[in-house]
Amino acid sequence: MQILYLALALFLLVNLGAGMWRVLRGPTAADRMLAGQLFGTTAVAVLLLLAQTTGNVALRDVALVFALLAAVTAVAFVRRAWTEERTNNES
Amino acid sequence: MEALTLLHWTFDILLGLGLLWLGWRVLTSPDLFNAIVLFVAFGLLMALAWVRLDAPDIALAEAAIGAGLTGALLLAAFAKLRTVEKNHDIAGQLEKGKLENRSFQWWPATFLLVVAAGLGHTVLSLPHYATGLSAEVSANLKSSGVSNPVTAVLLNFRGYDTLLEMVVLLLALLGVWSISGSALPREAAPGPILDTLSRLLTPVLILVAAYLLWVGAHAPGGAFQAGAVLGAAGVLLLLSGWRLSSHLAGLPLRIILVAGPVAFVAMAVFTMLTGGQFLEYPRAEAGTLILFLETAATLSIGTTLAALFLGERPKNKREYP
Amino acid sequence: MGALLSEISWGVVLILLPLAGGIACFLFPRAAKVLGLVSVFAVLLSVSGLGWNIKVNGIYRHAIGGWNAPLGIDLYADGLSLLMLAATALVGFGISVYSADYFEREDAARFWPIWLLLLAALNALFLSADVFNLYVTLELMGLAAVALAALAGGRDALGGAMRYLLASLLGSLAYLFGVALLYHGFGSMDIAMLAVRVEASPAVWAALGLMSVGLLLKTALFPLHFWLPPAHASAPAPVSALLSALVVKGSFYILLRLWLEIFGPLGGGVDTLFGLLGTGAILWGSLQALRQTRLKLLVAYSTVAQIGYFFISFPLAASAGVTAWSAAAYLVLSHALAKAAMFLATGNVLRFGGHDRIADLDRVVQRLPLTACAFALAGVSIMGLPPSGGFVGKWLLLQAALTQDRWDLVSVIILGGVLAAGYVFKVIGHAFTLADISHESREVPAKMEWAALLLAFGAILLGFLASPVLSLVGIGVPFGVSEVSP
Amino acid sequence: MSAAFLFALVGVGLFSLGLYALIVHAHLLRKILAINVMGSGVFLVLVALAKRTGESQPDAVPHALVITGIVVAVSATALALTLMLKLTAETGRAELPEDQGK
Repeated sequence: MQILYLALALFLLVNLGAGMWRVLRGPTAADRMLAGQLFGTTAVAVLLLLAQTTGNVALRDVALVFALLAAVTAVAFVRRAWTEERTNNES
Repeated sequence: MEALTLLHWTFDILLGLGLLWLGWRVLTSPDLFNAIVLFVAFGLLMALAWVRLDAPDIALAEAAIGAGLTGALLLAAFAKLRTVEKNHDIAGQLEKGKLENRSFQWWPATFLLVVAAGLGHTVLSLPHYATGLSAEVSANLKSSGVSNPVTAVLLNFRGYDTLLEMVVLLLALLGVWSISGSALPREAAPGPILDTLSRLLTPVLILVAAYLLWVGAHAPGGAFQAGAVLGAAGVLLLLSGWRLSSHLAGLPLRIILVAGPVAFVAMAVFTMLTGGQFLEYPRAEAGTLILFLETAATLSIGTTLAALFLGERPKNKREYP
Repeated sequence: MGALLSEISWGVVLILLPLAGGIACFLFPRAAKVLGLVSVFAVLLSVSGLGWNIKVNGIYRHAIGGWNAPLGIDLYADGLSLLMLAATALVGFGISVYSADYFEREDAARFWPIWLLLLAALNALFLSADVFNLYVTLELMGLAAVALAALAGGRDALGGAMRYLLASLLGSLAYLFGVALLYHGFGSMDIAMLAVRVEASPAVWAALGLMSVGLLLKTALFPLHFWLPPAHASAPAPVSALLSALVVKGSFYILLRLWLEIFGPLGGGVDTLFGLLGTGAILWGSLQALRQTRLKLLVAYSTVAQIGYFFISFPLAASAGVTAWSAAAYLVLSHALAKAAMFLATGNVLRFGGHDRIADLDRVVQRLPLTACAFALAGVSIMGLPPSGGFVGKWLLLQAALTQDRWDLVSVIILGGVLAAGYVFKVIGHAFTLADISHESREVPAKMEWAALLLAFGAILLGFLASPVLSLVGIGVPFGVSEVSP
Repeated sequence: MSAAFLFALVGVGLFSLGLYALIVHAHLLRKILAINVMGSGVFLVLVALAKRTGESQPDAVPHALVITGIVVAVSATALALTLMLKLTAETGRAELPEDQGK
């Protein structure tokens, strides 16, 4: 079972590379930010799997904080950087 | 068992390479906004690395501060930078950020390769087994008042560092307020989605902060992590256009901002008046006293981080500035 | 009375008092000036308390939290720490009196809390015996100094502060890397324990390199001084005085302490390098000072040059340890007093005439006699003329160099003095003459003139106090040998 | 070689990368990012090497130090960003002004 969880975690880690590609490609800031969010979600999954393999339940708390803070960064993006970009493009 | 070890190694190596690669991309990405998003992702990978190094306490702090709040700070600064540049009618700055990266500079690169090689050699020359202070920590853990060793170090064995560290936060805020002056006008009201989100998420964040504060005594968590999550709640509120009402923005706000250091100073005076050393808690009440200190610290840290995010000193008409 | 004095743990008071004062200033901005002055004065008294403590009981050690090192953090003070604390309190008090009139309502509310927290950071730094705790105090000191340097606002001050912040953060990180290597190599962060445990190994050498570079950057030793002139020259006068007189000494003190306890005994040619850089600093800084057309920049470059003298002690300490280190301590102390006086005098000139162009100084001697006198007296100490603190320091340095036949260093020390005379007289000369442009004069409060003058007097007075001061520094044998010969 | 040394080496790499970027780039936001990456590198070295206890439980002291360090880093970053913004508003450039008097 442990092997399976760890292998899954590894698979998701590799997946992060795919997300990275989108962050780098863009083309718009929103694409990059969304890819960044995907990154966060995947990391949450990796954490939960690691919590399972190591038996360290505290990692679930880490995953929880991850998920919550990702939402806050997303809001920061929408309220700060993105609105700016929109007005930039319109002008 | 063999396969498991292999998997562990593959995971660690991939993670390590990922960190280096992301670090490199953060610093060389042609687009500044891109660099910031990559930095947030870098923070997430760092948090995974802390988990792999059996440091869940740091992973919590990193997830909340390193990836979360620093990311929000950078995004806000980026947005303001653009406004500033637009006002100055110089569009070139962000473009300039793109150009400079094309030039790879040989001298610094060679110099730093030498530095890296030297430091790498040094690290590898360290003994392969070293217990550090882990024996001392576990021997004294019982009398520290908490059972999470990291909290024991932060709040008891090296509580003095923690006191000074809260002063660092306060000083950063004093500097920010002193440099940036008073607050901007109220932000535009959020749309219905953000409004609902912040209504839902803020209580959850506060609840999680309280949980982390309480759990820190015996499991990963504690004042800093709780404070950071509380700060995130504040950031969310600020982003949804909420501002502290002006009669609270003066002395009441300042009292909360200094609650942590003041609690420590009060504790120091108390412990010394009762015949102990500086910050030597009576053994029997150590757990309670630590929780008290941590609560004050959490409030201060959370408020200070949110205030740092806002950047400007909240307006208060009755007082200057 | 004596019993009470030695009962109280003055080291802890020295940290908590300015901390509480700073917080109080932050909470009650209208009362900031009064609260600040009272706190600084109380710190001055507490230093005497600690001095009494140390004189009676010897070395001061306080195990914070009742845990002893290596698990906990110890406070530690010997004669050297006491000297630094006393210099900080004395100079800090003078600058505070000056600042009380210098900063008006709003600026006062910004200045006082940051300055008191800086004072707490400096005291904590001089009392620390733990390398990581020193890192935290370094960061505290750096952030406070940057915030103060930015107070004036405007392009120059903000640019200077930004450069200062980046240099400061880089320095702290390099230092922290060194701490990591020391801890993981030798399992402790307590300086005394590390001193016992270290042995020549890659970890020690790398730590020496990283910590030295980090601290030299913060101390602004040539050629890592690039951030100092813009930051020190564009800050408000009392802040420039604080930065040049005290903050730079904080990181130098750490370097000196680490060298004396941990790295020095290992030897290894680094002291020669420090000596070379010190020579470079004296020559380069003095020549730059001579070239400046603005008074504040001249004084700032003079700091770059004077820092060089501190580092001349390192190569001389190998065989004339006590004399060389006493010289360094004396130079640090007298530079703190003299340079604070100089910057404050410059501030008076600036306020009086609205500019600090040296060529256009219009009969300052007649119109601001106290300020001109302060500048001249401080100049005497900077040049190293008798009878002044600077003279004693340089004389000790010369003695150490002569006993080892280091004629190269002898000539550098003398040449530096001549160059210093050059830039000091350049200013004094212009202060006597009638300038082409006569300037609008604005009144300078008497307290601001007297504060500068008294600090300058202090620098001169040090010339007469050589033996008591040196015997004080010898308490706890910080330099490794018990007897100190003036 | 163990995970401790692996991550410690990654930390050395990040420290050096950050230092390179700090020297080479002129844009202040990049310099601030570089300082943060350097900091992460140092923290990684501190914590990775704490794993060498030979037991399942690593040395807790460096963990506490790094938590302190992370808070110091975010404070410094906030101050640096504010300074950068103010400086840019003043000069129109998010770069350090040319040296004066040098």
